[in-house]
Amino acid sequence: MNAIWKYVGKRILYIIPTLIGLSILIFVLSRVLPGDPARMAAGPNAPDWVIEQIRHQLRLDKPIWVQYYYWWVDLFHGDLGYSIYTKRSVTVDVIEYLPASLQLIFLAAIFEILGALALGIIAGRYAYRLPDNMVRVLAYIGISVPSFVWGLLFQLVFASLIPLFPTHGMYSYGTIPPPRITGFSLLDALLSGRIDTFVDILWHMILPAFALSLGAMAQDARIIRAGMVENTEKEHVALVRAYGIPERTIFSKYILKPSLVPAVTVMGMDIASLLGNAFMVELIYQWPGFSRYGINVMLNKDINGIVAVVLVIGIIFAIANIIVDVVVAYLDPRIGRRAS
Amino acid sequence: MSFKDIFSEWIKTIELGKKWYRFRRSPLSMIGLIISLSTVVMAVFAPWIAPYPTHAGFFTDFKNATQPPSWQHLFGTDEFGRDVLSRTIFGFRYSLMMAAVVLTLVVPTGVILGLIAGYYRERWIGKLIMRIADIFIAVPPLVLALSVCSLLTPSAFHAMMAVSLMWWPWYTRLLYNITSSVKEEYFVYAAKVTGASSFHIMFKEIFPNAMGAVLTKVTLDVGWVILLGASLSFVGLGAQPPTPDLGTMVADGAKFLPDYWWISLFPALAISYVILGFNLLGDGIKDAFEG
Amino acid sequence: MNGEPLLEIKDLHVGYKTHMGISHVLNGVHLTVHKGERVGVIGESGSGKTTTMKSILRILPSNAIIKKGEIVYNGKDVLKMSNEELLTIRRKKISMIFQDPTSALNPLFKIGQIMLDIIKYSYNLEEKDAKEMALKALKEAALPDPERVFDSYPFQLSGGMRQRVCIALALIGERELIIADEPTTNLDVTIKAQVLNLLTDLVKKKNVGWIFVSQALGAVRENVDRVYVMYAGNIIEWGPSEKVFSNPLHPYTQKLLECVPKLTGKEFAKGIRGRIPNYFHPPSGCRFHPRCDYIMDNCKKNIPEPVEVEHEHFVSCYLYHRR
Amino acid sequence: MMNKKMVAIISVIVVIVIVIGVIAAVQSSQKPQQPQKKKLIRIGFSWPTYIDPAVGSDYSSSTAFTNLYDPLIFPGDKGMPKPWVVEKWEVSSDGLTWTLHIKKGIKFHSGNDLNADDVVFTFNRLLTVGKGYAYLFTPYIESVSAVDDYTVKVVLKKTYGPFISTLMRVYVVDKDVVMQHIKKPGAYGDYGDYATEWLLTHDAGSGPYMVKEVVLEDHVYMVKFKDYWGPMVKNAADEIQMLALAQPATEKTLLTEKQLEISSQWLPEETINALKKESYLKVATIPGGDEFYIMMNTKKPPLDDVHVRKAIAYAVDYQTIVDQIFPGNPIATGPVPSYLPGAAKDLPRYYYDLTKAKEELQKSKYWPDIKDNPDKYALDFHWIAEVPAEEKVAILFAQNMEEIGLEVNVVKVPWLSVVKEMSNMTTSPHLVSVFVSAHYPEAGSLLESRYHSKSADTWEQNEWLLNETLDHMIEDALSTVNTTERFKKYAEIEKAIMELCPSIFLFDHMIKLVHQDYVKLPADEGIYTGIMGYDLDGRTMEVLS
Repeated sequence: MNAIWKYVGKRILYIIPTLIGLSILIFVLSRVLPGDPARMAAGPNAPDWVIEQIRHQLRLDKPIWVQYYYWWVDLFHGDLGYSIYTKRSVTVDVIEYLPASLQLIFLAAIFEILGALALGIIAGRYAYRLPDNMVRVLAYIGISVPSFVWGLLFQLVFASLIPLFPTHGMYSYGTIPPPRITGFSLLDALLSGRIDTFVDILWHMILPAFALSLGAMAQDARIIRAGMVENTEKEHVALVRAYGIPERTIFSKYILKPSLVPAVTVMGMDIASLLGNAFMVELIYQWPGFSRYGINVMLNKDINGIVAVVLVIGIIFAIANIIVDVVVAYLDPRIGRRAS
Repeated sequence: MSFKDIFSEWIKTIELGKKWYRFRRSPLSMIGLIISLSTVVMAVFAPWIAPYPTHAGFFTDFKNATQPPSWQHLFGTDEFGRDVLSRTIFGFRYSLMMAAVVLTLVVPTGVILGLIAGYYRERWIGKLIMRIADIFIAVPPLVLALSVCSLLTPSAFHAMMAVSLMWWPWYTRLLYNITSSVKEEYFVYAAKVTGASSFHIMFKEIFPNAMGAVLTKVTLDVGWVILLGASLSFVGLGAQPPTPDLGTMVADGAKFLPDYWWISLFPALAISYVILGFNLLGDGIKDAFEG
Repeated sequence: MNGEPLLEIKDLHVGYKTHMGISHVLNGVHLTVHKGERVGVIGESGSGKTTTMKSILRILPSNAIIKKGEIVYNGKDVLKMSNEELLTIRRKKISMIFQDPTSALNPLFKIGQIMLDIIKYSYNLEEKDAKEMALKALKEAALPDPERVFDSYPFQLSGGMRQRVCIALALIGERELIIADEPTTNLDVTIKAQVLNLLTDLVKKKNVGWIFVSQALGAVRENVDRVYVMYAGNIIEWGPSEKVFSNPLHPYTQKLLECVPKLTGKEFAKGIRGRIPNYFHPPSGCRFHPRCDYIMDNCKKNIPEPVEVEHEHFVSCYLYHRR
Repeated sequence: MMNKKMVAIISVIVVIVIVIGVIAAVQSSQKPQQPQKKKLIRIGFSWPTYIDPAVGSDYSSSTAFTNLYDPLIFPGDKGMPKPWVVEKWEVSSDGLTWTLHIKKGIKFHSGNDLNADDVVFTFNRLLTVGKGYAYLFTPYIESVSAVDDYTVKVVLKKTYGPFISTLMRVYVVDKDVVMQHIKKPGAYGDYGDYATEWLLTHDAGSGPYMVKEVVLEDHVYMVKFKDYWGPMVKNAADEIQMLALAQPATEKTLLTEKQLEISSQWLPEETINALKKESYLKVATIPGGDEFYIMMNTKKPPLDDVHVRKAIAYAVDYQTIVDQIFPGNPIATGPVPSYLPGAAKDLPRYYYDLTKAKEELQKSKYWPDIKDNPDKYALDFHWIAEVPAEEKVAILFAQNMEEIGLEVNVVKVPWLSVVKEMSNMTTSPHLVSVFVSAHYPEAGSLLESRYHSKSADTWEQNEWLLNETLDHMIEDALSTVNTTERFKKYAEIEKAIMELCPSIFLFDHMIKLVHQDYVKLPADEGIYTGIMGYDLDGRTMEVLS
């Protein structure tokens, strides 16, 4: 296990300069590309002196490296800058909106993993037979239909034809949100003992999470299936078979485990698609999360907001990838040890 | 050695006949080819295929707005009274154009940078290129593309530029990996010993080994670029109306769900159709090169 | 050698279904092993040796089709056995050592995990006893630190050690027949001899039936009682090892033996013209005829019946029919 | 071992499926809404909404102010000023000093009394922060001071006729509460951040409702203030909820499920038509106090030529716009909405006439050039992304212009980007379609904000007229304290503007709100203020059981 931690440490060390590079990239882009954020911040009717004041407040009157330096200074004080869209510190926004997105992505990831496992295993077990072909068709559809199209389709179906799931927001109307304890509304509902609210939130999450998960699910199901088909013909499977280990055990142990490694590896990419697609899906379902906030700051050219959104997503992505690496290293002992 | 010679040699190394034979035997690949070709045909000949070509431009006919699908308008009409089918056919044009522009910019850039980075893996130039590529890959491509687009004025051109900016590192990475492994092979040593130039080694000895992978990726990427472009325009940061962009059409029509479902549903299916086609085609090419 | 046949393969035809059609690999293979007998199988790579061996345990790849034939073990046809009977054979009677120890050991499991699984299913033992049995087997296979090996992943062991692990696996319990499918081919030259010596010693000591598949003709000559020569899915010559090696009858056997570089000779080993035939459209008649220097009309039409040229030394070739 | 894992995984799946099934069952059994105990009004809105009266100034923010705060002056029917917090006022003979008498007995939500000190503080805060409606006052106000506990003296820099009307945009904040929530350091020195962060999600008002909860980008919940001093209808709502709704489809669902009482302002016509079919839904039409213009940048070729502008004005198919795109809105009669006090009658108008349009175009100095290469003078038409129906106008416009040989590039631009573009003459597009409303109910408000030079760099003017004569006329009119005189001067200005033809006057905007029939709005009976934000007033909206 120690080897794995060393490996993780290495990964983190490698990723830090990348994230710093990312911060420079997006910071420079946000300041260099044409735009007048102060004007946006001031509102439509503000006089010039107000705009100047805001420009000063945003340090836009200073050279860009000075701005970047102060960005770091502020960051060390826990301040990601003033949002011209929400008119408060971006830090507050991140704290407010991020948990909702994480919670949604988490559920989507659960759907994705369970769905991919189920479909992939069925297809692998019955390779080249009807279930396999059905899964293959499903997988191609899953991969080809963009998540926002899924989102709209579900909305169409469930909003009008089968009004089973809500298609908007996080709570039913009139629900008073649970007191903010962790920021994760599901958790908060449980902590404050409001099971009905918990159920209500979960109920609101199902469609967006499902729409979000489908693409990645299809992708992973395919990879698991391919892995199983490939591993079935491996010599090491022939060996355990030759020594009389029953087929069930061979399948669920000696074939499944190696088939999961490539799937988990690809999951890093899948997380990227979840994080990216969350932008459209949260917009469609009006999910009060970080991605919808991201769209809004982008549409309003809120430079500090944009920088924060990109970086926070970069960090989440990095963390997720490291988790994926750890899981892979756990599944495949060769990786962690080779690295050390 | 002229570039033309190198090129013809590349073509030779592909062994088209053999690949085609392998490709042809998979029905899924053939379906992919047919779908992809059909979208290309629709895109190229849109003005002749679309029943109402003028509806792709500045056209309004409010009296015939929001008509459900009928024989006259197979996909119905939108809130402007424009034929959704015609606009969808033109939509392929913009989607494929986007893919073409982006990939034309990105593939050579990414490939050359990847070759250099892989070839000079131990030197600062190789490390620098890969470090920069890592920065662009550190965030899901859609997020960075959205940010860049949002900082510019929304237009199809800016969307293409933003997507291109996000996309080259994937080719750089691909070529870097292939180059790094191929570099150790004997034929590269042999070429080096005989005094071949780095240019020669990169393009004549190493690159042909990556052709299959690059071709596969390009094909699959047609679908992904279209998806990314559609996502950008879905949010409103892509092509501008009245350009019949599929993503914009979906987003605009979404306002009228569920009553006038056809306005967004058909363009949405069209996006899925293109992506499906190029996915199947890409997988087919991959199998042909690997199998 | 006399006695009861332990294993008798009769007229085995096996093919593989691929997207390019069916490849007809085994074309009427037959082979007999008596109790405690050591039998060698030689031939070029790709001649169907591994397919034959895997057929015995019915562990062929999923696209393989057994078209015809019988594999009689102790009087019962393996191919018609119930699942239970087959599992008994696999768990108690026959074991197999694979060609490449690297690919034969699942890289994601520790040696111990694999061994315990096998022992548990075979002998229904408690974890502790099973481990003891495994360690004993590892020790028997001359592995220096059995505890450590038991707790290692395959990638942490050298190639030679991995093959010793496989040998240990094969010798667990009281087996009646051990199949060694080119056990040293994939090992470093320096340790080939060590591993082979270990294996032959153990086989001799335990006095079990042994099928030794190899391209190392010298090793086969020294260590087996009888030898079968295989070419393109056919047994073309078989007989007592000494006779076959000193007096090869089939043109293919002759060529094959010529390939071995002579330590004294100044000339290089000779190759055989041509290559193993395409199994999708194998040559009609004797499958060796396109490469044969003594080709006759009949060779292209029919498969020659075996002829007993000297005592217990058979050959399938029309050259010997004329006599 | 792996088998156990498999079992575990499968059982997790099974459990999840079962849980989902149970939830589904529970949910669907809960479907019938429990009878509403309290009277609730839920209103659809779009974000951003800033409930701080020194920050917000748009439709949704103004609606929140109306309900959370009390203005100094309240608009009565048709927007005529009505005493409110200021119960009476006097003006000095030079028109520069206004004395405002504050009504006694008004209580803030905190329980504090509203007095002159609070009013002075409110003015100072508004002017210092400088956002929101501050722009109405910064050019005019010299000083504000308390004479005694209930008298405030306002000194102006120059005479300003509509001063009393502008006081409808001064929402009194509770000084003590604001001071308690100041965060230091901030942009405003001793006053820290002037509590701008706190007031984004809380209120410090005396209005009939007080903030219960604000979640940015999601909702503003307000509950009735029991001790409200002013008049309220009997069946006023116990709670008003403003909900952020981005999609018409969602609003439609909510309206039909009776989960939303009042729709948002910009429902597409298609959706309104679909909803009209439901018997329990009503459509209230309220004059928005705004007019829809296509503003032409008169400094950008070829629009710097009045003939080109007139040609365009004659080529627009006004009738189709009001029939098909914005049904129910009357074609504009001039530069200000016809019902606004001070709007001139019988102005010469432009109408759809292609022959005339072509004639005018041919008179233009650009004609030969336009004829030969139209793309050289392609016109950029920017429309506001947030108002989808504008796209239809834009495309119809482009189609109309094609008929007279002018090329148009239609560009969809987010609102705040348009604002930014219009702040600079070179980045201002050729054409932009915008709704502009009067800040106080008088023609002068629009005339000043639309055509005075000092508004040239704001979003309310894309024309860049920079016409000194016009500036003088506007200033003169605004400084006229006598109403009749002032209105006469307005009419002159309007006529001059029609001649300059800097804008296309499309229609007087009527807001359409779809609402449940159990909610009664004054607008249903034709009563309206015509002032943005004052027509969804909790004091006058009734919830019938």
